[in-house]
Amino acid sequence: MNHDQLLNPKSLPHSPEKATLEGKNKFLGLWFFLGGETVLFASLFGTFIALRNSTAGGPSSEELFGLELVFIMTVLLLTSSLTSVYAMYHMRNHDFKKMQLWLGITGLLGLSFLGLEIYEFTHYITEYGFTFRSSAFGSAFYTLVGFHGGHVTFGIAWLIVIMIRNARRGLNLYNAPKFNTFSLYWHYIDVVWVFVFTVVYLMGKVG
Amino acid sequence: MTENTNTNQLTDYHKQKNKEEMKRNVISFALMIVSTIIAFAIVASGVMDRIFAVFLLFILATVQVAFQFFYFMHMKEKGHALPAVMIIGGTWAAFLTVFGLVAAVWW
Amino acid sequence: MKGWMGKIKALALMSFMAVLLTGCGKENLTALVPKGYGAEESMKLIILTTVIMGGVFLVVIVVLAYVLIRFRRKKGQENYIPKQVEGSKTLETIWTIIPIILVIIMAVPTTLISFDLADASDSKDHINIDVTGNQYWWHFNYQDEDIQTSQDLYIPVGEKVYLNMISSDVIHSFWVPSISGKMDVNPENTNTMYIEAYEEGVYWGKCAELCGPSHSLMDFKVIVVSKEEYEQWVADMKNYDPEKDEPESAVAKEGKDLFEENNCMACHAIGSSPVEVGPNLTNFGNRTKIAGFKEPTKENLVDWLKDPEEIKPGNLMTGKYPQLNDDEAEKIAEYLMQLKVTDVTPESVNN
Amino acid sequence: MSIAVSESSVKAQKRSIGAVLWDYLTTVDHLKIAHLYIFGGAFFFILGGIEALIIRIQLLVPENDFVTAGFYNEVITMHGTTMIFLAAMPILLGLMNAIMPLQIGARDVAFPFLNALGVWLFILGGLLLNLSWFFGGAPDAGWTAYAPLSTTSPGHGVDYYVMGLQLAGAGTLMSGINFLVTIINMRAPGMTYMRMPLFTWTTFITSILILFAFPALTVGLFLLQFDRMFGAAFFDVALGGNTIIWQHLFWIFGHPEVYILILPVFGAFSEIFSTFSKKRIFGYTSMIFATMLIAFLGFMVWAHHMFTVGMGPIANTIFSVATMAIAVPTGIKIFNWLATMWGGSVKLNSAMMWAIGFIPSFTIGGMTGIMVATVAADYQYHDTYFVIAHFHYTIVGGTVMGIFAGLTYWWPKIFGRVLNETLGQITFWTFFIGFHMTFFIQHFLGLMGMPRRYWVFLEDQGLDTGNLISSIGAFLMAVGVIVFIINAIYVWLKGEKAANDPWDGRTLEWTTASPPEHYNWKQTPLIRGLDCLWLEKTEGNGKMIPAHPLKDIHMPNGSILPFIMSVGFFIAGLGFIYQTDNKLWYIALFGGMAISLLAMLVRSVQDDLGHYITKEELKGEAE
Ligand code: HEA
Ligand code: HEA
Ligand code: HEC
Ligand code: CUA
Ligand SMILES: [Cu+2]
Repeated sequence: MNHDQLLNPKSLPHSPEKATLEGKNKFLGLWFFLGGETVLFASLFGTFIALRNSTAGGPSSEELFGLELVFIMTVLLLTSSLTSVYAMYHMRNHDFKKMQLWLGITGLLGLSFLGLEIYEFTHYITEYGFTFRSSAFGSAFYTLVGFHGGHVTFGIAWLIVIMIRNARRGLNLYNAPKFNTFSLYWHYIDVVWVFVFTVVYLMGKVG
Repeated sequence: MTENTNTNQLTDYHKQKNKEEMKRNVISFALMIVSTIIAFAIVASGVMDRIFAVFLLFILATVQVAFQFFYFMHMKEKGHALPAVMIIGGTWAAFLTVFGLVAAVWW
Repeated sequence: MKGWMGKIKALALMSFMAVLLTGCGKENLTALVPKGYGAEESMKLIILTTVIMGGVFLVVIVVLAYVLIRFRRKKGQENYIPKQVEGSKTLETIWTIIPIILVIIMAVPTTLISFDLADASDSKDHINIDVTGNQYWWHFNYQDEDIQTSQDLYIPVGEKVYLNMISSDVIHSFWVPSISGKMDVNPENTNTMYIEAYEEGVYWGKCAELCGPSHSLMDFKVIVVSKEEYEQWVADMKNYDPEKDEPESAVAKEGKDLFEENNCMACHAIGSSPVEVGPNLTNFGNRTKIAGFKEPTKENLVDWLKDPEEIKPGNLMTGKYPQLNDDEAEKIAEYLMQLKVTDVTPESVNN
Repeated sequence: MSIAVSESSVKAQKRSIGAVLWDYLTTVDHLKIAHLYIFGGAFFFILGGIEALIIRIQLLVPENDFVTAGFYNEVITMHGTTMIFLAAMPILLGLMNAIMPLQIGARDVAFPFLNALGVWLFILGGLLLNLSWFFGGAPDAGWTAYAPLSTTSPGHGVDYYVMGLQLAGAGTLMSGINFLVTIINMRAPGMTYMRMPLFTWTTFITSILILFAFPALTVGLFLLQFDRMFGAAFFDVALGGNTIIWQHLFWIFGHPEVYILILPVFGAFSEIFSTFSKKRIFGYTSMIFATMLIAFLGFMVWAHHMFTVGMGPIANTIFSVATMAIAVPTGIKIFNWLATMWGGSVKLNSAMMWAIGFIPSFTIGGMTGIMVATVAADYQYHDTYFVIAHFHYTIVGGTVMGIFAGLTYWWPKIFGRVLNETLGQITFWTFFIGFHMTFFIQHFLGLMGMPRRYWVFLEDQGLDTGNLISSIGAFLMAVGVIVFIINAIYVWLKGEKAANDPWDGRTLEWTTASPPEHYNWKQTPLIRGLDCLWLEKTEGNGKMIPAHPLKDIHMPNGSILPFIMSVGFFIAGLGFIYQTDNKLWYIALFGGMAISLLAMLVRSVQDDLGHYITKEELKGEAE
């Protein structure tokens, strides 16, 4: 195969994301990366659980958290996971326009999630004076949730880059793996969030 | 770029398959939302006692995550043996980590 | 556990030949000559594992030597092609099973001894001492007796003594090799261990966790005295009233005044006052060492008072008090050296 | 500006230094990256060795004042950190980079760009860490950096530790993923898993360890960084923090790390024993199984470093017994090696001498490992010179000897020269004797009451003779190292070009040129069995059969971006360190980040499709 074939949107196989060696490598590499991320987040979760009652006299999780906001955030992020599945569905059908559309929706959902998270943090800081430095619990909370938020931010930036970059090029064998890896990464962020809302917010409310 | 390129073009057969898969994905999404609602409901209503609630929350989380991995991230499909090993390995290491930080601390 | 001990003792002797050649180290410091319960229990495991390791090593080295002699490529064999053996189920099973057995042999006593050493269920019935690790000195608070001391820990021989240990700053580790293994002294939780000394004597203690520049100088002593002497010591320490105690010599009197003027009291207590920013100096005249490791001579003490940094880098006394001149330092030293509350001293050990 | 630099396949002509430098700065070729790893690692090994000599000079006599107490702590911290993260691991990564693709018949690794990024992150991370010497003091809380000593340590030493390791660690993590994907996806036709050479296998398993162990360190370092630089309270007991969390995170990483150090050299020894005994490895399958078991168990034993922390008897004994279990798979390996030599035709050249010296040395180290694993006895051993002796026996007697063995064995493949045999023997004997002199006596020092990390030991405690002997031994080791360096320079200047297969080898790397072209093979070989070259030697015509006719070879383009990205992170690291002093340093922080992100952006926006080496060019390079 030569370069032209690689960049030609017309000659796509049915699973363009895994048709080339590079695509397969990217796919596998990303999964390995996620394996490592699992340990990374586990370390953060472990730290958080160990410190979640170390409030040093400051506000505790029961006092701080409101479930409504977290529920909305959860739904937003879960939905964005589904929309990125839609995007991949259209990629497999070689429908570039629809793929971009769904990716765009995914990005918007991600952004609104992020917006709510920022709102939530400022709320805690201004209303409760609960900061990163207040207590070990504060440090652990902002670090864990912030790491997740950082992953979301990075994901959105990544998404924007590949969407713009490929807007005129269309789908081809060279960039299909990039979309695919993004979508896997995005699902993974959702997976982490499931544990965040369970461990941090719901367990925090239960006590 | 690679020696063994798969030059199959997209066929109706594939389109049909993609569609069915999408349908399954929507169903799993619905189930995920349901389990999220249950989880929040358990906590918001406060009807359950602590230990049991936490236990249930973790089951719900695990189920949800399984949907993500197996459907959204296609882990159920073949060619995913190694990703599965990675995630299981990672989860095992993760479990040990959390366990170490939480349960094996001495107090 | 006595059974297996007896059988392997003979073998153990052999494996300790090497040690004997260089000596076992300084008596009252070395872990190789246990003088207390914890050290003895650890020693049992050390001997057991050393013997097993000796055996394993012998096997490995004999096989290796045989192979090197027998199968070494000699002149004229350059083109010899050996048989390409894939492996051997039997052999591989053998060298899987034997180590498993050896591991089990080691695991059982390890478990028993570990649980035994961690068993603190009878702590109520014994002496309890609160130990605080500080950069770079040790403080001892005798819970029930209302006695405070620093650097020198007095305990009665043959009795279990519980130590409840916490740190006021970074992590330290409490280790008296001849008497017992070590335990970390953490800032956030109290660790409890017990020690029991078999023989009277003065034992070296060391800090075993890196805690800053003077980590290697954070020594202390455990002074094991007879039960009667211990009771005597407790009584003397308890009855001591710093208010009533006036130094005899005039120089020491001046020293006492200087001690007060220079605000030494802000950090150092004399008597059972709870001040513990610096070592409690109640029975300073009986100390085995100054600042944990210097011979208790007057010159050394003067040196310390004039420039502690020179002696213990990074210590927390440096710069916290007015600079003393020779004369002042001499006087304070005179005063401190005569602070003797009791006749039970390190020297009285074994009398 | 041209960012993509195509690697020309023109035969090595005399090139200007600038051109060579540019070549290395932009290279994505696995062999050149291996060179960078090996030279970088060697540089840091000498640095760490000099630090070791300072330690030993200070401990030559009691109450010595060769260095001050504060400086001593900096020296031991940097010695440990440098040796482990910047010397041993990079050299191992270098060997893996050079040899693993050659052993599986790949043209390069899966992600050449990431590979380059990894090596530059290591080099710049290492430099960052060592900059601390010049700017206000090196880290001084031990290589384990236990909180709260590390969080309260004044100055910027520990900050350098955090940022330096963060960079180097990220690089290592990338390499791990890279090797995994390479081995899974890029094996030559016929190279099934059960035909892979053991060095490749251990590379594979080591990479898994890296993948799962390093993130814990990453998190630990972040927490430390947040506490020190941004006022977080993870380890601040007054605000509810808990210092033991650091210990757990560090050792969840730290214990797998020691197997990251040893498993690759286990692989190298397997190749060496087999080659120089002219026999196939005994128990190939059980070797793989044992390696996996070591890796698996390696994740479940970290708390054996924390027996004296006060975890309680239940946790202590569980971790103790789990640790001892590792004796079993390791024993399998030791005896399999012995059995490999048994009945063979054992050639005692310098590469093999290292391997033979390794067996008793590492066995002692492993056995003292089991001794420190018996928890109630560890109350005595812990934090004494007994532990120092234990791990230098495993690390120097295992990893370092393995590195010398591997370097001697693969030197022809990596650098195109065979090392001088006489000098090699001198290195071995001086180093071997010096090593045992230095460290054997330390077992007794520890039990005689000498804790580790002691700036001075006091007079009249019976520790004088032992320390003196130990220090003399260290200098003997230094002689060995210097002779090795002389050897390397000597053969570089004087040596003849090495043959493709100087050792009568058995595995695939010996079928290509020494050193290979950057595309490794003109035609990918077809693998017909384990020890594939040996197979062809005994059952074929002594050459590999090509898997396909001669055709164009696709290779990745070189790029300066990995270097730029690493420099960006380096600058950002300085910004992190100094923003606590002066807010102006935020410029460096964000500026550095911007450089890296921009480079990343350029990378992802660019179409970088690589280049082809055409059939005609390949034919032109007649053998
Ligand atoms: C290459 C590095 C390396 C390797 C391979 C090992 C291997 C092992 N290590 Fe070691 N270790 C370190 C590097 C290494 N270690 C370092 C750096 C530290 C200190 C860190 C610090 O605090 O700064 C340390 C500290 C350390 C401790 C903590 C001590 C303390 O601080 O108190 C312990 C405790 O269990 C331990 C145990 C072991 C064990 C059981 C093995 C086993 O893997 C060994 C297995 C091998 C054998 C047993 C030999 C061969 C087997 C046979 C011949 C079969 C028959 C044998 C028997 C049945 C016994 N190590
Ligand atoms: C890969 C790991 C590794 C390696 C290879 C070594 C190698 C050596 N180590 Fe070290 N060591 C550690 C890892 C390692 N160490 C760690 C992790 C610690 C714990 C740190 C801590 O407590 O935090 C430690 C601690 C440690 C201590 C204890 C310090 C203390 O607790 O107070 C000692 C003391 O003897 C020591 C000695 C040595 C010696 C003599 C060597 C020798 O083998 C070194 C041999 C090499 C040389 C001697 C270099 C020779 C080269 C030259 C002289 C260059 C000249 C030439 C030119 C300029 C061209 N090491
Ligand atoms: C800031 C508090 C502080 C002040 C003020 C202070 N010291 Fe100290 N002192 C310490 C500390 C802390 C140590 C322990 C040092 C070490 O061993 O690391 C110490 C140790 C000593 C020792 C050795 C104790 C021993 O047990 O061996 C003596 C004697 C001493 N101080 C006397 C004095 C005198 C006299 C003064 C006043 C002139 C004084 N100190 C003022 C804190 C203080
Ligand atoms: Cu206290 Cu070391
Ligand atoms: Cu370990």
